[in-house]
Amino acid sequence: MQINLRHKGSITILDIEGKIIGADALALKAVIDEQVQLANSQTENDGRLNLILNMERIQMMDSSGLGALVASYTSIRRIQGRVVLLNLGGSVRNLIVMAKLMTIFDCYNSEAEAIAGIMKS
Amino acid sequence: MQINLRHKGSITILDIEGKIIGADALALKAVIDEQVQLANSQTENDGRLNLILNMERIQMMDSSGLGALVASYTSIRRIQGRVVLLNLGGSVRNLIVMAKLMTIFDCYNSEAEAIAGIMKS
Amino acid sequence: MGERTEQVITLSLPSSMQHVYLLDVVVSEILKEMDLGEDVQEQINLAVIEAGTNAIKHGNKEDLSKKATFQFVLADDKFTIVITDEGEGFTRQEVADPLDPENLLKSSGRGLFLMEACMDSVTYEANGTIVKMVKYKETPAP
Amino acid sequence: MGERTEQVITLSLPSSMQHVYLLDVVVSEILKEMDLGEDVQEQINLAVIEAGTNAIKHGNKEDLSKKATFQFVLADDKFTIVITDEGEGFTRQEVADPLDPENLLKSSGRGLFLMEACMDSVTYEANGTIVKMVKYKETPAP
Ligand SMILES: Nc1ncnc2c1ncn2[C@@H]1O[C@H](COP(=O)(O)OP(=O)(O)O)[C@@H](O)[C@H]1O
Ligand SMILES: Nc1ncnc2c1ncn2[C@@H]1O[C@H](COP(=O)(O)OP(=O)(O)O)[C@@H](O)[C@H]1O
Repeated sequence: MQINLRHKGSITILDIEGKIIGADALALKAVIDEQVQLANSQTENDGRLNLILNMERIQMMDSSGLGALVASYTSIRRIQGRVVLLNLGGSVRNLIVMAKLMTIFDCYNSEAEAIAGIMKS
Repeated sequence: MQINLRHKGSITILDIEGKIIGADALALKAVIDEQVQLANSQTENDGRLNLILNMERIQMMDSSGLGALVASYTSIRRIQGRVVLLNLGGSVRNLIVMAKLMTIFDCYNSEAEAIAGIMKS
Repeated sequence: MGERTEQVITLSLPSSMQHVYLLDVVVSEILKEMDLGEDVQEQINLAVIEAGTNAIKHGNKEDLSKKATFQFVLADDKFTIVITDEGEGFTRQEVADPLDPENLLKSSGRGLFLMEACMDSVTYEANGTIVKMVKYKETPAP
Repeated sequence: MGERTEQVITLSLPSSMQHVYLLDVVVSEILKEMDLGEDVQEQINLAVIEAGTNAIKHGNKEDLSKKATFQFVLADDKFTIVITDEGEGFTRQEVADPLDPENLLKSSGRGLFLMEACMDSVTYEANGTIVKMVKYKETPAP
Protein backbone atom coordinates (compact mmCIF):
# COMPACT_ATOMS: atom_id res chain seq x y z
CA MET A 1 0.00 0.00 0.00
CA GLN A 2 1.12 3.55 -0.74
CA ILE A 3 -0.55 6.73 0.44
CA ASN A 4 -0.10 10.15 -1.08
CA LEU A 5 -1.35 13.14 0.91
CA ARG A 6 -2.35 16.42 -0.72
CA HIS A 7 -4.45 19.48 0.02
CA LYS A 8 -7.06 21.39 -1.96
CA GLY A 9 -8.06 24.48 0.01
CA SER A 10 -9.40 23.25 3.33
CA ILE A 11 -9.73 19.69 2.06
CA THR A 12 -7.24 16.90 2.66
CA ILE A 13 -7.03 14.22 -0.01
CA LEU A 14 -5.42 10.83 0.45
CA ASP A 15 -4.66 8.93 -2.74
CA ILE A 16 -4.42 5.32 -1.64
CA GLU A 17 -2.75 2.76 -3.89
CA GLY A 18 -2.15 -0.99 -4.03
CA LYS A 19 -3.35 -3.72 -1.72
CA ILE A 20 -4.61 -2.97 1.78
CA ILE A 21 -3.98 -6.25 3.55
CA GLY A 22 -2.20 -7.42 6.67
CA ALA A 23 -0.87 -4.52 8.70
CA ASP A 24 -1.66 -1.92 6.01
CA ALA A 25 -4.97 -1.06 7.66
CA LEU A 26 -3.11 -0.03 10.82
CA ALA A 27 -0.85 2.22 8.77
CA LEU A 28 -3.81 3.76 6.93
CA LYS A 29 -5.61 4.32 10.23
CA ALA A 30 -2.50 5.99 11.68
CA VAL A 31 -2.23 8.40 8.74
CA ILE A 32 -5.89 9.39 9.07
CA ASP A 33 -5.67 9.71 12.88
CA GLU A 34 -2.73 12.05 12.44
CA GLN A 35 -4.81 14.27 10.15
CA VAL A 36 -7.70 14.20 12.64
CA GLN A 37 -5.41 15.35 15.44
CA LEU A 38 -3.72 17.94 13.28
CA ALA A 39 -7.05 19.43 12.22
CA ASN A 40 -8.39 19.31 15.76
CA SER A 41 -5.39 21.20 17.14
CA GLN A 42 -5.80 24.06 14.68
CA THR A 43 -8.23 26.95 14.78
CA GLU A 44 -8.76 27.26 11.04
CA ASN A 45 -11.65 25.29 9.65
CA ASP A 46 -13.05 25.21 13.22
CA GLY A 47 -10.76 22.31 14.03
CA ARG A 48 -12.63 20.07 11.60
CA LEU A 49 -11.11 17.65 9.11
CA ASN A 50 -12.53 17.45 5.60
CA LEU A 51 -11.14 14.29 4.07
CA ILE A 52 -11.43 12.69 0.67
CA LEU A 53 -10.18 9.12 0.37
CA ASN A 54 -9.33 8.49 -3.26
CA MET A 55 -9.77 4.73 -3.61
CA GLU A 56 -9.30 4.58 -7.38
CA ARG A 57 -6.01 2.73 -7.29
CA ILE A 58 -6.79 0.29 -4.50
CA GLN A 59 -6.37 -3.20 -5.95
CA MET A 60 -7.74 -5.09 -2.99
CA MET A 61 -8.87 -4.42 0.55
CA ASP A 62 -9.44 -6.87 3.38
CA SER A 63 -11.71 -6.66 6.43
CA SER A 64 -9.13 -4.74 8.46
CA GLY A 65 -9.05 -2.11 5.73
CA LEU A 66 -12.80 -1.88 5.91
CA GLY A 67 -12.46 -1.63 9.70
CA ALA A 68 -10.00 1.25 9.31
CA LEU A 69 -12.51 3.08 7.08
CA VAL A 70 -15.27 2.65 9.64
CA ALA A 71 -13.04 3.68 12.55
CA SER A 72 -11.90 6.76 10.62
CA TYR A 73 -15.49 7.64 9.82
CA THR A 74 -16.31 7.50 13.54
CA SER A 75 -13.35 9.57 14.71
CA ILE A 76 -13.81 12.20 12.01
CA ARG A 77 -17.51 12.52 12.80
CA ARG A 78 -16.58 12.97 16.46
CA ILE A 79 -14.78 16.22 15.60
CA GLN A 80 -17.64 17.27 13.29
CA GLY A 81 -15.46 16.62 10.27
CA ARG A 82 -16.43 14.99 6.98
CA VAL A 83 -15.02 12.03 5.11
CA VAL A 84 -16.13 10.91 1.64
CA LEU A 85 -14.95 8.18 -0.67
CA LEU A 86 -13.83 8.88 -4.22
CA ASN A 87 -13.73 6.51 -7.22
CA LEU A 88 -14.53 3.16 -5.66
CA GLY A 89 -13.34 0.31 -7.84
CA GLY A 90 -15.47 -2.79 -8.36
CA SER A 91 -13.96 -4.99 -5.68
CA VAL A 92 -13.82 -2.32 -2.96
CA ARG A 93 -17.40 -1.30 -3.77
CA ASN A 94 -18.50 -4.96 -3.51
CA LEU A 95 -16.84 -5.20 -0.12
CA ILE A 96 -18.58 -2.11 1.20
CA VAL A 97 -21.91 -3.30 -0.20
CA MET A 98 -21.49 -6.80 1.30
CA ALA A 99 -20.71 -5.30 4.70
CA LYS A 100 -23.84 -3.09 4.43
CA LEU A 101 -21.78 0.07 4.80
CA MET A 102 -22.95 1.81 1.62
CA THR A 103 -25.39 3.94 3.65
CA ILE A 104 -22.60 5.16 5.94
CA PHE A 105 -20.26 6.48 3.29
CA ASP A 106 -20.87 9.18 0.72
CA CYS A 107 -19.24 8.07 -2.51
CA TYR A 108 -18.34 10.17 -5.55
CA ASN A 109 -16.98 9.47 -8.99
CA SER A 110 -15.02 12.68 -9.54
CA GLU A 111 -12.87 14.86 -7.35
CA ALA A 112 -14.95 17.94 -8.18
CA GLU A 113 -18.15 16.21 -7.06
CA ALA A 114 -16.45 14.94 -3.91
CA ILE A 115 -15.30 18.47 -3.05
CA ALA A 116 -18.75 19.89 -3.76
CA GLY A 117 -20.27 17.13 -1.65
CA ILE A 118 -18.08 17.99 1.32
CA MET A 119 -18.63 21.72 0.95
CA LYS A 120 -22.40 21.72 0.79
CA SER A 121 -22.81 19.72 4.01
CA MET B 1 8.75 -14.16 -20.50
CA GLN B 2 7.40 -12.39 -23.57
CA ILE B 3 8.96 -12.35 -27.02
CA ASN B 4 8.25 -9.83 -29.73
CA LEU B 5 9.43 -10.66 -33.25
CA ARG B 6 10.18 -8.00 -35.83
CA HIS B 7 12.15 -7.59 -39.05
CA LYS B 8 14.55 -4.94 -40.31
CA GLY B 9 15.47 -5.72 -43.91
CA SER B 10 17.03 -9.17 -43.89
CA ILE B 11 17.49 -9.11 -40.13
CA THR B 12 15.18 -10.74 -37.59
CA ILE B 13 15.01 -9.10 -34.17
CA LEU B 14 13.59 -10.74 -31.06
CA ASP B 15 12.79 -8.38 -28.19
CA ILE B 16 12.79 -10.61 -25.13
CA GLU B 17 11.17 -9.43 -21.93
CA GLY B 18 10.77 -10.57 -18.31
CA LYS B 19 12.24 -13.55 -16.54
CA ILE B 20 13.60 -16.52 -18.44
CA ILE B 21 13.23 -19.32 -15.92
CA GLY B 22 11.65 -22.75 -15.78
CA ALA B 23 10.24 -23.79 -19.13
CA ASP B 24 10.77 -20.36 -20.71
CA ALA B 25 14.10 -21.43 -22.20
CA LEU B 26 12.34 -24.18 -24.14
CA ALA B 27 9.87 -21.66 -25.50
CA LEU B 28 12.66 -19.24 -26.47
CA LYS B 29 14.58 -22.07 -28.16
CA ALA B 30 11.46 -23.07 -30.08
CA VAL B 31 10.92 -19.54 -31.39
CA ILE B 32 14.53 -19.31 -32.56
CA ASP B 33 14.47 -22.81 -34.11
CA GLU B 34 11.40 -21.82 -36.07
CA GLN B 35 13.25 -18.81 -37.49
CA VAL B 36 16.24 -20.99 -38.34
CA GLN B 37 14.02 -23.41 -40.27
CA LEU B 38 12.10 -20.62 -41.94
CA ALA B 39 15.31 -18.93 -43.13
CA ASN B 40 16.80 -22.22 -44.23
CA SER B 41 13.78 -23.09 -46.36
CA GLN B 42 13.93 -19.81 -48.27
CA THR B 43 16.18 -18.81 -51.15
CA GLU B 44 16.52 -15.13 -50.22
CA ASN B 45 19.44 -14.32 -47.97
CA ASP B 46 21.01 -17.63 -49.13
CA GLY B 47 18.91 -19.47 -46.57
CA ARG B 48 20.78 -17.79 -43.73
CA LEU B 49 19.28 -16.34 -40.56
CA ASN B 50 20.56 -13.02 -39.27
CA LEU B 51 19.27 -12.68 -35.74
CA ILE B 52 19.49 -9.97 -33.11
CA LEU B 53 18.42 -10.93 -29.60
CA ASN B 54 17.44 -7.76 -27.78
CA MET B 55 18.07 -8.63 -24.13
CA GLU B 56 17.43 -5.14 -22.72
CA ARG B 57 14.26 -6.05 -20.89
CA ILE B 58 15.30 -9.42 -19.54
CA GLN B 59 15.02 -9.21 -15.75
CA MET B 60 16.63 -12.54 -14.98
CA MET B 61 17.87 -15.58 -16.83
CA ASP B 62 18.69 -19.02 -15.49
CA SER B 63 21.08 -21.69 -16.77
CA SER B 64 18.49 -23.14 -19.14
CA GLY B 65 18.13 -19.71 -20.72
CA LEU B 66 21.88 -19.58 -21.14
CA GLY B 67 21.71 -23.09 -22.62
CA ALA B 68 19.07 -21.93 -25.10
CA LEU B 69 21.37 -19.08 -26.19
CA VAL B 70 24.27 -21.46 -26.74
CA ALA B 71 22.12 -24.01 -28.58
CA SER B 72 20.74 -21.25 -30.80
CA TYR B 73 24.23 -20.01 -31.51
CA THR B 74 25.22 -23.51 -32.64
CA SER B 75 22.21 -24.12 -34.84
CA ILE B 76 22.42 -20.68 -36.48
CA ARG B 77 26.13 -21.11 -37.17
CA ARG B 78 25.34 -24.47 -38.77
CA ILE B 79 23.33 -22.69 -41.48
CA GLN B 80 26.02 -20.00 -41.83
CA GLY B 81 23.75 -17.50 -40.12
CA ARG B 82 24.64 -14.88 -37.53
CA VAL B 83 23.32 -14.16 -34.08
CA VAL B 84 24.32 -11.18 -31.94
CA LEU B 85 23.18 -9.95 -28.54
CA LEU B 86 21.87 -6.44 -27.98
CA ASN B 87 21.76 -4.41 -24.76
CA LEU B 88 22.82 -6.92 -22.15
CA GLY B 89 21.69 -5.87 -18.69
CA GLY B 90 23.96 -6.25 -15.70
CA SER B 91 22.69 -9.59 -14.44
CA VAL B 92 22.53 -11.30 -17.85
CA ARG B 93 26.00 -9.99 -18.68
CA ASN B 94 27.31 -11.36 -15.36
CA LEU B 95 25.82 -14.74 -16.17
CA ILE B 96 27.46 -14.85 -19.59
CA VAL B 97 30.78 -13.73 -18.14
CA MET B 98 30.62 -16.30 -15.32
CA ALA B 99 29.90 -19.07 -17.81
CA LYS B 100 32.89 -17.91 -19.93
CA LEU B 101 30.67 -17.36 -22.95
CA MET B 102 31.62 -13.73 -23.60
CA THR B 103 34.02 -14.79 -26.36
CA ILE B 104 31.27 -16.73 -28.16
CA PHE B 105 28.76 -13.92 -28.45
CA ASP B 106 29.11 -10.58 -30.17
CA CYS B 107 27.40 -8.00 -28.01
CA TYR B 108 26.24 -4.50 -28.95
CA ASN B 109 24.74 -1.57 -27.11
CA SER B 110 22.60 -0.12 -29.88
CA GLU B 111 20.44 -1.61 -32.58
CA ALA B 112 22.31 0.31 -35.30
CA GLU B 113 25.65 -1.13 -34.15
CA ALA B 114 24.17 -4.61 -33.92
CA ILE B 115 22.85 -4.35 -37.49
CA ALA B 116 26.17 -3.00 -38.73
CA GLY B 117 27.96 -5.79 -36.87
CA ILE B 118 25.86 -8.46 -38.57
CA MET B 119 26.19 -6.84 -42.01
CA LYS B 120 29.94 -6.46 -42.08
CA SER B 121 30.60 -10.14 -41.29
CA MET C 1 -13.83 -36.92 -10.20
CA GLY C 2 -10.84 -34.77 -10.89
CA GLU C 3 -9.01 -36.45 -8.05
CA ARG C 4 -6.54 -38.02 -10.41
CA THR C 5 -4.90 -34.72 -11.28
CA GLU C 6 -5.10 -33.26 -7.78
CA GLN C 7 -2.05 -31.23 -6.82
CA VAL C 8 -1.20 -30.00 -3.35
CA ILE C 9 0.97 -26.95 -2.71
CA THR C 10 1.87 -26.29 0.91
CA LEU C 11 3.11 -23.07 2.51
CA SER C 12 4.01 -22.76 6.16
CA LEU C 13 4.74 -19.40 7.77
CA PRO C 14 5.98 -18.15 11.14
CA SER C 15 3.16 -16.15 12.71
CA SER C 16 4.05 -12.60 11.80
CA MET C 17 1.61 -10.20 10.14
CA GLN C 18 4.50 -9.24 7.90
CA HIS C 19 4.19 -12.60 6.13
CA VAL C 20 0.63 -11.89 4.99
CA TYR C 21 2.23 -10.23 1.94
CA LEU C 22 4.03 -13.47 1.12
CA LEU C 23 0.77 -15.38 1.51
CA ASP C 24 -0.82 -12.90 -0.86
CA VAL C 25 1.78 -13.35 -3.60
CA VAL C 26 1.52 -17.13 -3.29
CA VAL C 27 -2.27 -17.15 -3.59
CA SER C 28 -2.21 -14.59 -6.40
CA GLU C 29 0.31 -16.65 -8.38
CA ILE C 30 -1.58 -19.94 -7.87
CA LEU C 31 -4.79 -18.22 -8.94
CA LYS C 32 -3.06 -16.81 -12.01
CA GLU C 33 -2.06 -20.34 -13.05
CA MET C 34 -5.68 -21.52 -12.72
CA ASP C 35 -8.53 -21.10 -15.12
CA LEU C 36 -10.78 -18.74 -13.14
CA GLY C 37 -12.54 -15.45 -13.77
CA GLU C 38 -11.13 -12.26 -12.28
CA ASP C 39 -14.00 -11.85 -9.80
CA VAL C 40 -13.57 -15.40 -8.54
CA GLN C 41 -9.82 -14.85 -8.19
CA GLU C 42 -10.45 -11.74 -6.09
CA GLN C 43 -12.93 -13.58 -3.87
CA ILE C 44 -10.59 -16.50 -3.19
CA ASN C 45 -7.64 -14.16 -2.66
CA LEU C 46 -9.60 -12.18 -0.06
CA ALA C 47 -10.88 -15.30 1.74
CA VAL C 48 -7.34 -16.70 2.06
CA ILE C 49 -5.99 -13.38 3.37
CA GLU C 50 -8.78 -13.22 5.95
CA ALA C 51 -8.24 -16.83 7.09
CA GLY C 52 -4.47 -16.35 7.15
CA THR C 53 -4.75 -13.15 9.17
CA ASN C 54 -7.01 -14.95 11.68
CA ALA C 55 -4.63 -17.92 11.99
CA ILE C 56 -1.66 -15.60 12.58
CA LYS C 57 -3.40 -13.03 14.79
CA HIS C 58 -6.17 -14.81 16.70
CA GLY C 59 -4.94 -18.40 16.52
CA ASN C 60 -1.19 -18.11 16.97
CA LYS C 61 -1.30 -14.65 18.57
CA GLU C 62 1.65 -13.55 16.45
CA ASP C 63 3.95 -15.99 18.25
CA LEU C 64 6.82 -16.41 15.76
CA SER C 65 7.50 -19.94 16.98
CA LYS C 66 4.01 -21.03 15.92
CA LYS C 67 3.24 -21.85 12.30
CA ALA C 68 0.30 -20.96 10.13
CA THR C 69 0.05 -23.61 7.43
CA PHE C 70 -1.74 -23.31 4.10
CA GLN C 71 -2.57 -26.26 1.89
CA PHE C 72 -3.71 -25.36 -1.59
CA VAL C 73 -5.41 -28.33 -3.19
CA LEU C 74 -5.88 -27.93 -6.94
CA ALA C 75 -8.37 -30.33 -8.48
CA ASP C 76 -10.15 -30.30 -11.84
CA ASP C 77 -13.50 -29.35 -10.35
CA LYS C 78 -12.60 -27.31 -7.28
CA PHE C 79 -9.97 -25.35 -5.40
CA THR C 80 -9.64 -26.17 -1.70
CA ILE C 81 -7.59 -24.24 0.82
CA VAL C 82 -6.93 -25.68 4.28
CA ILE C 83 -5.58 -23.25 6.88
CA THR C 84 -4.16 -24.65 10.12
CA ASP C 85 -2.96 -22.76 13.17
CA GLU C 86 -1.45 -23.84 16.49
CA GLY C 87 -3.81 -21.83 18.68
CA GLU C 88 -6.65 -22.73 21.01
CA GLY C 89 -9.44 -22.43 18.49
CA PHE C 90 -12.83 -20.75 18.85
CA THR C 91 -16.51 -21.38 18.38
CA ARG C 92 -17.94 -20.01 15.16
CA GLN C 93 -21.45 -19.71 16.61
CA GLU C 94 -20.28 -17.36 19.34
CA VAL C 95 -18.92 -14.77 16.93
CA ALA C 96 -21.23 -11.78 16.52
CA ASP C 97 -22.93 -11.07 13.18
CA PRO C 98 -21.21 -8.05 11.60
CA LEU C 99 -24.39 -7.19 9.66
CA ASP C 100 -26.35 -6.74 12.87
CA PRO C 101 -27.08 -2.98 13.01
CA GLU C 102 -25.44 -2.67 16.43
CA ASN C 103 -22.20 -4.04 14.96
CA LEU C 104 -22.12 -2.03 11.72
CA LEU C 105 -19.83 0.66 13.09
CA LYS C 106 -17.41 -1.73 14.76
CA SER C 107 -13.92 -1.67 13.34
CA SER C 108 -13.51 -5.46 13.33
CA GLY C 109 -15.41 -8.72 13.15
CA ARG C 110 -15.98 -9.00 9.38
CA GLY C 111 -13.34 -11.60 8.46
CA LEU C 112 -15.29 -14.85 8.89
CA PHE C 113 -18.33 -13.26 7.28
CA LEU C 114 -16.31 -12.30 4.20
CA MET C 115 -14.67 -15.74 3.98
CA GLU C 116 -18.08 -17.38 4.00
CA ALA C 117 -19.46 -14.86 1.49
CA CYS C 118 -16.55 -15.34 -0.91
CA MET C 119 -16.20 -19.14 -0.85
CA ASP C 120 -18.71 -21.87 -1.70
CA SER C 121 -18.12 -23.59 1.62
CA VAL C 122 -16.15 -22.87 4.80
CA THR C 123 -15.80 -25.62 7.40
CA TYR C 124 -14.28 -25.22 10.85
CA GLU C 125 -12.58 -28.32 12.20
CA ALA C 126 -10.56 -29.16 15.30
CA ASN C 127 -12.24 -26.39 17.28
CA GLY C 128 -11.62 -23.85 14.51
CA THR C 129 -7.86 -24.36 14.32
CA ILE C 130 -8.40 -25.96 10.92
CA VAL C 131 -10.41 -23.98 8.42
CA LYS C 132 -11.29 -25.65 5.13
CA MET C 133 -12.54 -23.46 2.29
CA VAL C 134 -13.79 -24.67 -1.07
CA LYS C 135 -14.55 -22.90 -4.32
CA TYR C 136 -16.05 -25.00 -7.10
CA LYS C 137 -14.95 -24.25 -10.63
CA GLU C 138 -18.40 -24.61 -12.09
CA THR C 139 -21.69 -25.06 -10.27
CA PRO C 140 -21.23 -28.38 -8.49
CA ALA C 141 -23.46 -31.23 -9.64
CA PRO C 142 -26.66 -31.34 -7.55
CA MET D 1 24.27 -15.75 17.18
CA GLY D 2 21.12 -14.61 15.47
CA GLU D 3 19.52 -17.95 16.21
CA ARG D 4 17.04 -16.41 18.58
CA THR D 5 15.17 -14.58 15.83
CA GLU D 6 15.43 -17.38 13.29
CA GLN D 7 12.31 -17.82 11.16
CA VAL D 8 11.53 -20.74 8.88
CA ILE D 9 9.22 -20.46 5.88
CA THR D 10 8.43 -23.72 4.11
CA LEU D 11 7.07 -24.25 0.60
CA SER D 12 6.32 -27.65 -0.86
CA LEU D 13 5.44 -28.11 -4.53
CA PRO D 14 4.29 -30.95 -6.77
CA SER D 15 7.05 -31.60 -9.30
CA SER D 16 5.92 -29.64 -12.31
CA MET D 17 8.15 -27.13 -14.12
CA GLN D 18 5.09 -24.89 -14.18
CA HIS D 19 5.53 -24.30 -10.44
CA VAL D 20 8.99 -22.78 -10.89
CA TYR D 21 7.18 -19.45 -11.36
CA LEU D 22 5.53 -19.85 -7.96
CA LEU D 23 8.90 -20.65 -6.44
CA ASP D 24 10.25 -17.50 -8.06
CA VAL D 25 7.57 -15.21 -6.61
CA VAL D 26 8.06 -16.73 -3.16
CA VAL D 27 11.83 -16.23 -3.21
CA SER D 28 11.51 -12.75 -4.68
CA GLU D 29 9.03 -11.71 -1.98
CA ILE D 30 11.11 -13.16 0.87
CA LEU D 31 14.18 -11.39 -0.52
CA LYS D 32 12.25 -8.13 -0.77
CA GLU D 33 11.43 -8.36 2.95
CA MET D 34 15.10 -8.85 3.80
CA ASP D 35 17.82 -6.26 4.06
CA LEU D 36 20.01 -7.23 1.10
CA GLY D 37 21.54 -5.46 -1.88
CA GLU D 38 20.01 -5.90 -5.32
CA ASP D 39 22.96 -7.94 -6.62
CA VAL D 40 22.79 -10.31 -3.68
CA GLN D 41 19.04 -10.69 -4.15
CA GLU D 42 19.56 -11.62 -7.80
CA GLN D 43 22.24 -14.16 -6.91
CA ILE D 44 20.10 -15.90 -4.29
CA ASN D 45 17.05 -15.82 -6.55
CA LEU D 46 19.01 -17.49 -9.35
CA ALA D 47 20.54 -20.14 -7.05
CA VAL D 48 17.10 -21.11 -5.70
CA ILE D 49 15.61 -21.35 -9.19
CA GLU D 50 18.51 -23.56 -10.30
CA ALA D 51 18.22 -25.84 -7.27
CA GLY D 52 14.44 -25.97 -7.58
CA THR D 53 14.62 -26.82 -11.28
CA ASN D 54 17.08 -29.62 -10.50
CA ALA D 55 14.89 -31.03 -7.71
CA ILE D 56 11.82 -31.02 -9.97
CA LYS D 57 13.49 -32.15 -13.18
CA HIS D 58 16.46 -34.37 -12.25
CA GLY D 59 15.43 -35.44 -8.75
CA ASN D 60 11.69 -36.01 -9.03
CA LYS D 61 11.67 -36.36 -12.83
CA GLU D 62 8.56 -34.16 -13.02
CA ASP D 63 6.50 -36.82 -11.24
CA LEU D 64 3.54 -34.79 -9.90
CA SER D 65 3.12 -37.14 -6.95
CA LYS D 66 6.63 -36.28 -5.71
CA LYS D 67 7.28 -33.09 -3.78
CA ALA D 68 10.07 -30.58 -4.02
CA THR D 69 10.38 -28.88 -0.64
CA PHE D 70 11.99 -25.54 0.10
CA GLN D 71 12.90 -24.38 3.57
CA PHE D 72 13.84 -20.73 3.82
CA VAL D 73 15.64 -20.07 7.08
CA LEU D 74 15.92 -16.38 7.92
CA ALA D 75 18.47 -15.57 10.59
CA ASP D 76 20.10 -12.29 11.59
CA ASP D 77 23.44 -13.17 10.07
CA LYS D 78 22.56 -15.45 7.18
CA PHE D 79 19.91 -16.75 4.82
CA THR D 80 19.79 -20.53 4.39
CA ILE D 81 17.73 -22.40 1.82
CA VAL D 82 17.33 -26.16 2.06
CA ILE D 83 15.94 -27.92 -1.02
CA THR D 84 14.75 -31.52 -0.71
CA ASP D 85 13.57 -33.85 -3.45
CA GLU D 86 12.26 -37.41 -3.48
CA GLY D 87 14.60 -38.67 -6.19
CA GLU D 88 17.58 -40.99 -6.23
CA GLY D 89 20.25 -38.36 -5.78
CA PHE D 90 23.53 -37.92 -7.63
CA THR D 91 27.22 -37.47 -7.01
CA ARG D 92 28.42 -33.91 -7.31
CA GLN D 93 31.97 -34.96 -8.20
CA GLU D 94 30.79 -36.84 -11.27
CA VAL D 95 29.18 -33.79 -12.86
CA ALA D 96 31.31 -32.31 -15.63
CA ASP D 97 32.81 -28.83 -15.26
CA PRO D 98 30.86 -26.43 -17.52
CA LEU D 99 33.90 -24.14 -17.81
CA ASP D 100 35.98 -26.90 -19.37
CA PRO D 101 36.51 -25.76 -23.01
CA GLU D 102 35.01 -28.96 -24.35
CA ASN D 103 31.78 -28.25 -22.46
CA LEU D 104 31.45 -24.55 -23.28
CA LEU D 105 29.06 -25.10 -26.18
CA LYS D 106 26.87 -27.61 -24.38
CA SER D 107 23.31 -26.46 -23.83
CA SER D 108 23.11 -27.70 -20.24
CA GLY D 109 25.18 -28.48 -17.17
CA ARG D 110 25.60 -24.99 -15.70
CA GLY D 111 23.08 -25.12 -12.84
CA LEU D 112 25.22 -26.47 -10.00
CA PHE D 113 28.09 -24.25 -11.08
CA LEU D 114 25.87 -21.16 -10.89
CA MET D 115 24.43 -22.17 -7.50
CA GLU D 116 27.94 -22.50 -6.11
CA ALA D 117 29.05 -19.24 -7.72
CA CYS D 118 26.07 -17.31 -6.36
CA MET D 119 25.95 -18.62 -2.79
CA ASP D 120 28.57 -18.57 -0.03
CA SER D 121 28.23 -22.30 0.53
CA VAL D 122 26.36 -25.17 -1.11
CA THR D 123 26.29 -28.56 0.63
CA TYR D 124 24.91 -31.78 -0.82
CA GLU D 125 23.44 -34.17 1.73
CA ALA D 126 21.61 -37.49 1.57
CA ASN D 127 23.20 -38.36 -1.75
CA GLY D 128 22.33 -34.96 -3.21
CA THR D 129 18.59 -35.16 -2.52
CA ILE D 130 19.08 -32.45 0.09
CA VAL D 131 20.87 -29.31 -1.04
CA LYS D 132 21.71 -26.70 1.59
CA MET D 133 22.69 -23.24 0.39
CA VAL D 134 23.87 -20.38 2.59
CA LYS D 135 24.38 -16.68 1.96
CA TYR D 136 25.88 -14.65 4.77
CA LYS D 137 24.58 -11.14 5.28
CA GLU D 138 27.99 -9.66 5.90
CA THR D 139 31.39 -11.28 5.51
CA PRO D 140 31.30 -14.09 8.07
CA ALA D 141 33.64 -13.77 11.02
CA PRO D 142 36.96 -15.51 10.27
N1 LIG E 1 -8.10 -19.04 13.80
C1 LIG E 1 -8.72 -18.49 14.86
N2 LIG E 1 -8.34 -18.81 16.12
C2 LIG E 1 -8.94 -18.28 17.20
N3 LIG E 1 -9.95 -17.39 17.12
C3 LIG E 1 -10.39 -17.01 15.91
C4 LIG E 1 -9.81 -17.54 14.73
N4 LIG E 1 -10.46 -17.01 13.67
C5 LIG E 1 -11.39 -16.17 14.19
N5 LIG E 1 -11.36 -16.18 15.54
C6 LIG E 1 -12.26 -15.43 16.46
O1 LIG E 1 -13.35 -14.95 15.72
C7 LIG E 1 -13.45 -13.52 15.84
C8 LIG E 1 -13.99 -12.93 14.56
O2 LIG E 1 -13.04 -13.06 13.53
P1 LIG E 1 -13.20 -12.23 12.21
O3 LIG E 1 -14.61 -12.37 11.75
O4 LIG E 1 -12.15 -12.67 11.27
O5 LIG E 1 -13.01 -10.71 12.64
P2 LIG E 1 -11.73 -9.99 13.28
O6 LIG E 1 -10.54 -10.80 12.88
O7 LIG E 1 -11.78 -8.65 12.70
O8 LIG E 1 -11.96 -10.01 14.76
C9 LIG E 1 -12.07 -13.08 16.19
O9 LIG E 1 -12.07 -11.85 16.88
C10 LIG E 1 -11.58 -14.22 17.07
O10 LIG E 1 -12.03 -14.08 18.37
N1 LIG F 1 18.51 -32.89 -7.35
C1 LIG F 1 19.16 -33.69 -8.25
N2 LIG F 1 18.84 -35.00 -8.34
C2 LIG F 1 19.46 -35.80 -9.24
N3 LIG F 1 20.42 -35.39 -10.08
C3 LIG F 1 20.78 -34.09 -10.04
C4 LIG F 1 20.17 -33.18 -9.13
N4 LIG F 1 20.74 -31.97 -9.32
C5 LIG F 1 21.66 -32.13 -10.30
N5 LIG F 1 21.69 -33.40 -10.74
C6 LIG F 1 22.57 -33.98 -11.80
O1 LIG F 1 23.61 -33.06 -12.06
C7 LIG F 1 23.64 -32.71 -13.43
C8 LIG F 1 24.07 -31.26 -13.60
O2 LIG F 1 23.09 -30.39 -13.11
P1 LIG F 1 23.16 -28.87 -13.46
O3 LIG F 1 24.54 -28.38 -13.24
O4 LIG F 1 22.08 -28.17 -12.69
O5 LIG F 1 22.89 -28.79 -15.01
P2 LIG F 1 21.60 -29.23 -15.86
O6 LIG F 1 20.44 -29.17 -14.92
O7 LIG F 1 21.54 -28.22 -16.95
O8 LIG F 1 21.89 -30.62 -16.35
C9 LIG F 1 22.23 -32.98 -13.93
O9 LIG F 1 22.20 -33.21 -15.32
C10 LIG F 1 21.85 -34.19 -13.11
O10 LIG F 1 22.35 -35.36 -13.70
